[in-house]
Amino acid sequence: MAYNRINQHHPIRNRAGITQPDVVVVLDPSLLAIGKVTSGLKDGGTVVINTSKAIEAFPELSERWNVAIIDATRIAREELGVPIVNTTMLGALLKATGAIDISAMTEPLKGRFGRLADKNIKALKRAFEETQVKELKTVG
Amino acid sequence: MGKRVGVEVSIALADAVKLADADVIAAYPITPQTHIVEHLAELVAEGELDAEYIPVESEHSALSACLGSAAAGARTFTATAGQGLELMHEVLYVASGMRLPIIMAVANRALSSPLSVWGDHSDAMAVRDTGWIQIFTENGQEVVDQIICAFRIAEDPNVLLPVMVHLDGFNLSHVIEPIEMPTEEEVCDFLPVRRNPLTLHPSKPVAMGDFAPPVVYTEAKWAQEQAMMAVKPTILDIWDDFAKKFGREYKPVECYKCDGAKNLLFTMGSFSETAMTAVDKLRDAGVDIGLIRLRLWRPFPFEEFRAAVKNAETLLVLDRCISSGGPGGPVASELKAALYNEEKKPKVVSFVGGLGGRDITVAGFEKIILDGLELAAKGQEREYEIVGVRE
Amino acid sequence: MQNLGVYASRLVTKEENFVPGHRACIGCGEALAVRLAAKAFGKNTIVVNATGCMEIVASQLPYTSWKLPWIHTLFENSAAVASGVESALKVQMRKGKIPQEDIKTVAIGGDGATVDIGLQAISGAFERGHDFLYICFDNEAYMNTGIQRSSATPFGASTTTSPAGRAKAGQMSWKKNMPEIAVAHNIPYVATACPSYPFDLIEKVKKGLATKGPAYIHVLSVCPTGWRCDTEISIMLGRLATETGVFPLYEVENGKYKMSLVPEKLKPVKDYLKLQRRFRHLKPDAIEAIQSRVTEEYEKLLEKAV
Amino acid sequence: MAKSEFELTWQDIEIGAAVTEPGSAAAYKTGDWKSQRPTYDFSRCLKCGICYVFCPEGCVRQNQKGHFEANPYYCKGCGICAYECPTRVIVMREEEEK
Repeated sequence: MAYNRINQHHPIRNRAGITQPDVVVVLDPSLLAIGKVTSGLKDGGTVVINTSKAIEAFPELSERWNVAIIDATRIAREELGVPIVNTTMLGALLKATGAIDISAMTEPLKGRFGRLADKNIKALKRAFEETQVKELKTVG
Repeated sequence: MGKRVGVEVSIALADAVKLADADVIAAYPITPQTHIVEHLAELVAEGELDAEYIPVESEHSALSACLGSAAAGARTFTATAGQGLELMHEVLYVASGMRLPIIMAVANRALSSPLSVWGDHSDAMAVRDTGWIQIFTENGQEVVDQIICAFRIAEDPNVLLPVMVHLDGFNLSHVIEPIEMPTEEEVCDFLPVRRNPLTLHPSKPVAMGDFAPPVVYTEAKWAQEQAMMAVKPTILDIWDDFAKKFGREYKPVECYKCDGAKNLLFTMGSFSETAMTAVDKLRDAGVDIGLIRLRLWRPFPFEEFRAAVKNAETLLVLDRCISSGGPGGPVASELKAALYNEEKKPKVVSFVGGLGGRDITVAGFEKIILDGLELAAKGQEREYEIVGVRE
Repeated sequence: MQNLGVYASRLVTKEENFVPGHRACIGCGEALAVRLAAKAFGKNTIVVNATGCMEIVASQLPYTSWKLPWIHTLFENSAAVASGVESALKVQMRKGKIPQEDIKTVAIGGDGATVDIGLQAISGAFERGHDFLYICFDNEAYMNTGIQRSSATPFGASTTTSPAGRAKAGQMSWKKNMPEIAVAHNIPYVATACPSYPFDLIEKVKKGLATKGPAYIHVLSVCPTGWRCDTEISIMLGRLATETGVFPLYEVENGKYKMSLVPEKLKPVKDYLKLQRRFRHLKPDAIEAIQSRVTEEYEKLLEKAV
Repeated sequence: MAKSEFELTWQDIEIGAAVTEPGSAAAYKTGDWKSQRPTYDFSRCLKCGICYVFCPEGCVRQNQKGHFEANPYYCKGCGICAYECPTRVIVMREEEEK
């Protein structure tokens, strides 16, 4: 489990683990069957899932939260040659939340991956495009 | 001025060691220090840092190799955590006694048994009397800045003592956060080349590490202690110069919303930032509370600490370490000792929490503060309160 | 070898790097061994000394017996400290921080510092391939603290922690074979030496210094105090250790064994034992057991040296 | 060494308690440890220097005539030189009471 906090207005000072997230990103689809991945997820929050299933397969989730799905494993295999989904899921997260402009990712990915950057940037962009989002119907 | 980039604190720390142009790094891998030394090994392997990386067979040998390296005049770095720091224990006293300016990063970790790789301050507190200058950090930027300052402090001709920079394991070491890395030119300008009054070299043979019979041991230790007691002005000067060059200020004791506060919470390390959030919330709710944090743990900044608490009525102290069978938290007992002879002093309430990587959330800090104020009013029944234990 | 040639003094440098005024016991074979080794070191050597007899006798504040750059830190870490010294010299020369010159690093320690508490640090330094020489001055027990047994104490020797009593005849384990442990690290140079053969010792030290990479020399150092023998026979007893096969002199260069001295016929071990009161309690069967072990080990060594 | 360990103040201690005078222990007299002292009959001396080589103290020096002699300031009286001397030049005698 890893935590991430984003804030463009104030320095982030809270270093405690996150118990009530706005967004949950599920990299490993088998976790859905094992634990309650949405535990503590705020009402109206978003859950982003790596899955080969259709978005309709998660009716219980979409009743309470925004749901985004992406077959990140397939994209990672096709673009990177390995089933490592971190960059791909990042693309899905950006699509689902709009937290950061996707164009801002190019430089950091170059810095992180060097000669492998182009492949990762492609995986990120594909994931961004292929992510399906089912937004929570606001009541009324 | 360098760019502000998102980077793991351990990686940034290693990059700071590279900026300082360390000559010798001797280290043994231990969680949660590993990313620091892995990245240093990588920098050396890639030729980006011209240094000798000595992959020793234990922490005891890591610091021993540092003794030899520093004695032979090289700029020397090591990093460790928890059990590793304990295995170095006897070597720590030698480094300070021989006045060898070694820099060590400690990714603070709990001590076995039971085994725990996660963070607390048991390792740091066990080595508090080893004669090292010790600095605590609260975020990644401070880690980078203090590593660079540490080289300059240690090697200053008026100091010549080893320096430990503490960063909380995982809570700090493994967090990716925005950090502004100084440039090579800036660090070069700030950190002069190490000059050594005495080193091991045939051009001027010296004997280092004589034994001292009772008639001279006290003189030798007092000479060392005089050096330690005299370092604070140098540290303040170096931090001032750092602020001038890099725009970030550091003080031995740092205050957050303390002005006019009658009640103060005291923390060290990365928990301080979470505690600030709790202080913000309670202040908004009308609770009289401020936060003070200790950056310079050794030498202990008595004047600054006493000045910071002189108008306070209550001082709530959070320790991340148990002093077994003793007064609960080692920091709290030191603070009490520092205040004992003061005419006007706050009531001290001691808490121990955050052991072995146990989180304390913002709500957890709010509870500590509110419980602490209540205990201060009615009196603490035991030596200290344990935070968040299941009963 | 056995009879020193006449004019022996001309064969060694008069330069003393380990000066008189040290506080070693009367007749100390180890002080002699260090004195001779220090002659071989020359001026361009840094000495790292483990805690022990030779450290204590030569370094009481504010004095030093050493004319060379010298450092003592702890008991078990001299090989690690030497790793740091060697690395610091190398990197500082490479970076132009100190002048480029040939400076040797030597670590020295007693048998306790070498075969017991410091073994791990030595193994690590050998494995990493530092360019240094480690010399063990082996007086076969913790003499500095009052004759307690180490794993280099020979079978049957009575020490204060392996005392000879009604139930036990002194040390009940066989001396750890440290030179073989060094050889097992595949380091380029390993040798045994004894100050009773001073030119051999000096030559081996010089060879060890000249070796690129780790070198190890194990020096038997007679200790009249701990071995309970007369002080004047200190040198003779070292010779006897070799002549009986108890302590054979040999070198292992890049894995190749070479005997430094092969007596025509080994003298009986009891000739060596009877001069030392640490063995005086031994019954004939124990002496016989020691003799057969010595013969067996010596033959194994001769086979390797072929 | 200007001051002995009994006179040193903490200000006299070098950085890290280092000793900056190489070989300063030569000031320390070990000669009064001895209960026997070497005596010489140089008529038999070959000037071979074996006694010089084997002296654990390193206190044997060649005199103006080329004979080797122990310096009584350091000699602890172990008797090694007498035992090893090939021509029995040296005889150990009890140190006389002063």
